[in-house]
Amino acid sequence: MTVFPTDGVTLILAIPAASAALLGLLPGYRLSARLNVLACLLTFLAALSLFIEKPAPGPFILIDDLNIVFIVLNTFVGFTTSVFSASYIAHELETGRLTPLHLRFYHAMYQALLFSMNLALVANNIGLMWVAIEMATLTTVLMVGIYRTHEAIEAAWKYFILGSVGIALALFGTILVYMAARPAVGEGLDGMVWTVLMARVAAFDPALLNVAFVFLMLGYGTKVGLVPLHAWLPDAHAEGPTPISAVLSGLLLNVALYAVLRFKLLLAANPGAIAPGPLMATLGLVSLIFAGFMLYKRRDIKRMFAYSSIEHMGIIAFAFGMGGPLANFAGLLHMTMHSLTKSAIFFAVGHIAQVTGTQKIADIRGLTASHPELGWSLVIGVVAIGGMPPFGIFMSEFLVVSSTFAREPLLAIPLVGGLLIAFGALFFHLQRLAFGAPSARSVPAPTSRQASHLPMIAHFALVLMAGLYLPPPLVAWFQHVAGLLG
Amino acid sequence: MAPMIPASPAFALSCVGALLAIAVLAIPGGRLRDAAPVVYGACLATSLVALGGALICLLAGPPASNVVLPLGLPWVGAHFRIDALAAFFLAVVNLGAVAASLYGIGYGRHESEPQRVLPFFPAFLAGMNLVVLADDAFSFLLAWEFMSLASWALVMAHHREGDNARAGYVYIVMASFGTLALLLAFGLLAGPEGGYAFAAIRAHGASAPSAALVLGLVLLGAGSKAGLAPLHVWLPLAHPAAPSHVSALMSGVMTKVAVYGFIRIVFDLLGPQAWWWGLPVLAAGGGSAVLGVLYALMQNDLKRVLAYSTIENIGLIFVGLGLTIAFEANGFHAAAALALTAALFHVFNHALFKSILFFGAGAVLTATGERQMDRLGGLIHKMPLTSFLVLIACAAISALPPLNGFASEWLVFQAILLSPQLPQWGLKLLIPAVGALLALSAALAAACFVRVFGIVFLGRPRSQQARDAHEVDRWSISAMAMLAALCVIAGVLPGFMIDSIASVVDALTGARMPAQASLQWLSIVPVAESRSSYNGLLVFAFIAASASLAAYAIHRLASQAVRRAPAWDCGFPDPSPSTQYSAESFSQPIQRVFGSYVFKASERIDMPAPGDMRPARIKVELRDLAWELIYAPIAQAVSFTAERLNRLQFLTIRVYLSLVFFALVTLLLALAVWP
Amino acid sequence: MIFDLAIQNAQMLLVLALAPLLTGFIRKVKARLLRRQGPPLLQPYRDLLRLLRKEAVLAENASWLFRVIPYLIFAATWVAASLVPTFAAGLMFNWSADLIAVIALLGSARFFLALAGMDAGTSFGGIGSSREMMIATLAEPATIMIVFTLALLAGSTQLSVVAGFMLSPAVGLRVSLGLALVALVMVAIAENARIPIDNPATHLELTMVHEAMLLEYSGRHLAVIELAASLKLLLYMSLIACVFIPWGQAQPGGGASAQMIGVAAYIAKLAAGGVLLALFETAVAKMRVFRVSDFLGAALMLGLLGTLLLFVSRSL
Amino acid sequence: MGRLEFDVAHLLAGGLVLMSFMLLYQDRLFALLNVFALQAVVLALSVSWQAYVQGAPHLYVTAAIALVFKAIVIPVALHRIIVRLGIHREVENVVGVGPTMLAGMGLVALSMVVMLRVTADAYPLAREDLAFALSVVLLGLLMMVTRNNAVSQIVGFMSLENGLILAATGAKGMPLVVEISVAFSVLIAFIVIGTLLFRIRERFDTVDADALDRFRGGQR
Repeated sequence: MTVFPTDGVTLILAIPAASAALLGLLPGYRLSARLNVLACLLTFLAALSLFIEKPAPGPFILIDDLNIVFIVLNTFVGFTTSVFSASYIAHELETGRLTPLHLRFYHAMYQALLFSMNLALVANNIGLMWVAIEMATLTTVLMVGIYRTHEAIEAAWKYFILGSVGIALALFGTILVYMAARPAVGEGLDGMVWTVLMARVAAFDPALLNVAFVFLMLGYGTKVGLVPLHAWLPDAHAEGPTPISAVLSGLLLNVALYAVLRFKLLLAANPGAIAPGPLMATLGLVSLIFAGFMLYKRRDIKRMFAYSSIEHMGIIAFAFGMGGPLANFAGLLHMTMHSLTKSAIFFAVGHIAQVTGTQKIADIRGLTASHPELGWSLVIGVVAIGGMPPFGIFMSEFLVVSSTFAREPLLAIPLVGGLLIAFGALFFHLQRLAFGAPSARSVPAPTSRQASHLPMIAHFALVLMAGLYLPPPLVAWFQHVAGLLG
Repeated sequence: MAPMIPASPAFALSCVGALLAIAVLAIPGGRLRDAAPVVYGACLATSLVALGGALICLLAGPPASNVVLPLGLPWVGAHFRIDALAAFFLAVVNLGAVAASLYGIGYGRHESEPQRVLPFFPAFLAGMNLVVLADDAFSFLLAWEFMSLASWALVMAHHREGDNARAGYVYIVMASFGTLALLLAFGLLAGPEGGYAFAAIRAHGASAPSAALVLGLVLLGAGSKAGLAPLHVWLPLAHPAAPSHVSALMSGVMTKVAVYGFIRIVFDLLGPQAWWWGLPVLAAGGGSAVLGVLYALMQNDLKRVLAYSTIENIGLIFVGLGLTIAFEANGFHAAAALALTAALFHVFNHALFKSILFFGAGAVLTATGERQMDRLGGLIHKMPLTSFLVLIACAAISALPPLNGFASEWLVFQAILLSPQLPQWGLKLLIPAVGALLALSAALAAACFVRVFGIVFLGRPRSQQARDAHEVDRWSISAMAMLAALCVIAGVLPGFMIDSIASVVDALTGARMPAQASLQWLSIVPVAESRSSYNGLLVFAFIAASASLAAYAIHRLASQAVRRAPAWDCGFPDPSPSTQYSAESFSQPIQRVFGSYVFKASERIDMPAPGDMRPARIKVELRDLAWELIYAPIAQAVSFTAERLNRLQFLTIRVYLSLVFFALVTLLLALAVWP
Repeated sequence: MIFDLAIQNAQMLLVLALAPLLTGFIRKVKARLLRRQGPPLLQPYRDLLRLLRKEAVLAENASWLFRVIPYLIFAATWVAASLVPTFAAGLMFNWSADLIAVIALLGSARFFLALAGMDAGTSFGGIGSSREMMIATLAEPATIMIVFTLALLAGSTQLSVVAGFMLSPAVGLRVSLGLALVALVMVAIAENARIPIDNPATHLELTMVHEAMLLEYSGRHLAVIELAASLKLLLYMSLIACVFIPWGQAQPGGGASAQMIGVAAYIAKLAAGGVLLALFETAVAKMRVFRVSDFLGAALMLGLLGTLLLFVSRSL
Repeated sequence: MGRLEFDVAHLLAGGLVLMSFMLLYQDRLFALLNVFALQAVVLALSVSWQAYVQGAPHLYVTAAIALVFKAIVIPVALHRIIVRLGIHREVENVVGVGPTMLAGMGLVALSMVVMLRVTADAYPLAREDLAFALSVVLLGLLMMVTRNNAVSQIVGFMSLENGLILAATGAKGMPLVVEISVAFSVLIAFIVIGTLLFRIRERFDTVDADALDRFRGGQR
């Protein structure tokens, strides 16, 4: 057993780490933007190679069926977002919102963020995972505040403080897991290694595990953005650069959710521990309904979609909380679809904010008339995120709702209510944004606009395909993982 | 995969595929100059082919094969099947599609932003076809929601006009509500293991309480799409907002797809019915029939009148379905067959005449740019063909013999007359009341369409636009003429229609009405000749003969001199067209009679004192009780909650931290008290 | 077969011939009740002939529909009238339409008459059409309810069968039937624009309903419409007679003598009905238009009550 | 483990909880900082004791960090910030001291109850330690929630973190403890620097972003 398996895993960690250092040193944003894209592409390819050759688990690194889905999704969205970010950031530079120095910092941080997320995903050690997630939080804090406007700083500060508390709680949970494991596993490194923990969890002290899960659920749940721990999320999405919003919504939330899922697995395998499902389902339901209501009064378009992310994280948490093969499958599918869709929406929203020069919903009108491509992209995005066919989220919501109703009819009613409330809110805003007479304000579109639509189109195409046809290998994979999740 | 004979699901699916391909091609092509005729022409051809296939299925018996595509839910696959029921509804859908496409070839030229219509029109057609074809819950709901989505896009096509955005919003939310209700219903039907294929659901069956729950959910889901009161609020907003040929499809066909959904789930998937299921269906149907037409009478917007009238007709159809449930649950299969035949016949009929009426409204809109009835008038002189065809549709929808509307309504009444044999008291009391409601709604419908035709086409023009009107193009006329001819044929020879529906009815109720085609003189006999019979052909012949005989005799034997003179008007002629009765004044007596109950109508009259030169004014306020009692409170509650919760967006970090803190303490407390 | 056809044709011609006479008879009786001399019995025929010979004056705005409608109204009413058994039951074409269809045929006539009222684009025509349709919205359901009552009793909506059932001893004395009779009379009064709903003799603009729709008609058109109106009155009387006092009707298969008896009985019934109507009309005053809804609402309620009673009593 | 080791560890952990209560009791910022420094010293003692007992020399690093960084550097830095930014020198309570103390008692009781369910057989010190650590964590959070000024909230957070370190060192043989304590020190340093940079005088929410620009020399 080597300490670090070679090949794919090393690459998906080394490439971002190295390029973070390199990009931090390089001046000139064009080159660094391209390098950024290239590095992300290479990382994505490396992640794909994991399908072919799966390294054996080591004390720090683990690639199993659960996290490989996350890793590939993570690197893919990281890559497409970097393509989007290249044109987005160029425009920000033109309008003078960012300086070249900021950009150098931005690109380095972008890679650092990818690195820490990948690390969190591949970590076979709960301590290492905690460290990686803390790192990811810190890098995103820095990026959220990059515009240095009053609101941006405030958002970053809020994120930082709430995140720190969340991290502290998660650490306490981690320590408790170790404490619970020690009598069964013994002292030292083994007490924090997933594979070992999973193998022997049945002998752990259930009471300690319960307390640990409460802390982990709340600690990592803060990162997932579950209500009532969500407060940082809307502001951080709204005030940071849009590529970061896309990454936050599409990836970081997933990574935190991944951590929660891991610990859920642990608890599920211990016969004496409480079932973690009801807690997750409750938090998910509360998040869904709360976010649904919050969507109505939003004035900022990015903040609105941030609340939509909370809503969907709620659905996913609910699905995993319900458990069972159908709901778990739906949860995985929903998570994947939400990542793709939400990041695509943020791509569209980023350009919309650039061409209209505002993020205020009240100032954006009639996009399908003034900017047909962006307007219809937004329509497609909202239609997809609202759970309408033929997009993938429809399938996952179909499975979640129908399987819940067959098992727990009383839970399905608030679920459906929440879905409807959120749907109503999204379309309430969409209709004003996309239809009607266009607002007068409009600035010229960014120069390199054409290229930047590609990531969005790619995401929508994937989501559309998933809504109609899921490739059998993917299905088998999801089903296997759903079975693992219990 | 089944061979590609025209009567197989694979054939129908390839038609759907062709429609989708047209939709995709229309996205880039929609901006081209002559795109509209090409797109509508392609839709017309495809729908014709699909219609042919559906008719073969219906008349020659449905194919046994079904198609499973590796799409949709991976472990279920996308199942498609055509049985008799599906074949009938496919025929209705594609007949409407043929007419709308034909109409669109002409009407589409006047579209200001064709790129907002052309891609969605074929997609909408494809969605409706798919709903009917689907044989598993996922495909069904996917197609259902896709249909809603495409029609929403069409409703939003004229997004800059007044209230259309609101219409689209209410529509999409209600559509989503309906889909979620159906989703829950399917969740119950499929069970926790997720047997989503219809075959599995049939085999699985549902327990009594959950079956009742499913019925309720289906009434909500399919009922909201069909426009049953009080779930109808979106319909009169959304249907008029779309371009007219789309309105025709939405009103004439999409509501029927909803009826199909109801029949499919309740009669096919749900297993044996309980007698009391008939009660809510009958009540909803009867209520919708009367409310719909009363609202229609109060409207001034031509297309909105038609949309409300759709609610009435849907009510009639649901009464038929409710009767079917009541009979079927009690084992009166023949009576059930009669009621179901009546309902399905009306499905077909309403698709015909409502399409003509919306086409006519579209023609009027093209010719004058006006939808407000009070700005129209006298169009019969400028648009003779249109007005003649619309007159036929008006007569048909008013259930006048010998047209088709009467034939189906007559069958419903015959079914009602069979109901005293039902043993349950609830039904005994409800059904006559529903019969009275239906009779009331039929009479009100006649009033409504006298009003429509009289105000819009007769009298003197009330505006310059109406004065400058002109006849519309040949395509539009031919679409209306085709449907009008069908109205007459179906009314004169109802026996053929009943016979072709018989296989559908047989499959669902296990009985059929007596075969009608072999009867003497082509009359129709629901149960037995001594009970009742009706012969559309003879009535038609009698009327035609006696009218022409009288006309001939008088013109031959008496005078045929004609002189034109100013209207006499009892000695008070007034040249101003505004002295004519307006749409509102026409309906005022009826509003006085029914309005205070149904609309909480209030009239405020401002009558100046003698000598005062101010004009007298009357202001009538009507309130939509469904909106006020159900929707407005919900909207207010949501808004109120959102407003209250929104304060949580503007708290200090400390308060957010305390949220975390309380969550932690609560969970720890829960752990501490956990047994 | 030929005999049946002859009977059918005889009935059609008979109703056509008798209709103006009935109108004239009622006028005469009314005049006598008011101590007036009154017009001669045959005056309606003379009016019709005079109108037929005159030229027709059309309003400038009148459309083709305006000229077609009189014949449509006449045809629909005539067909309806010929479907109601008058002196003989079981007519040849009776089965081609039942009672519901007869009602609907009259509905057609009204539909087109109301359209005609609106065609010229005058204010009074609109008033007439609007009020007529309002009255119809209440009268028609009431009629349907009466039909339900009869059909439930007789197990058929075919008039011949209903009449046959009424002759049979199975009827007995039933509350429902009484209610139906009262309702049917009320409806008939309303439908035929008689006092207290409408006054066929007035042209006072604010009170008229039926006449308002005819204001623009003249010459042969007016004649045809007047004839149709007379036919309608005759039809309702025949209907009441056929359903509630079917005695004396010739039964199918009855010979020529039975037919003669039937005709005599029929004319006697019509005369009695005419006298009763005239008596009623002279005894009451016309009501305001908006009271009509109460009047007809009562008819509707009676009809519904009759049906409900039957539905309920069926199982007892 | 002998009786003495257990008693000393117990005493020191209890001392930490006591210090947390004292933190809650303070109404002057400077006094608060002094008490916090005292808590850090107790923590350092506790950690060293654990290092000694467990025979884990690397824990002395953690103890040293606690002593140098938390007992000296941070209090001094915060002291200076208070002076430099002219911060109001009283602790602003949202909830009065009395109720806070009562709530604190409740929290300690809660942590005892929660931890009592843990099976006692394995390692009694761990269980007691955990109960105390949980108390310190909850009390720190309580302080963050009930105190209004930024400095006292920072102090609350740091005392929360002291609880974490206590738990981590109490968990015998736990890897990465030193790294975690370093990481947390970095985090706290960030917070303190942030407070200075954004001129957060009174509340966490009153960010003064212009100050940041002035600090960076106004470049834009």
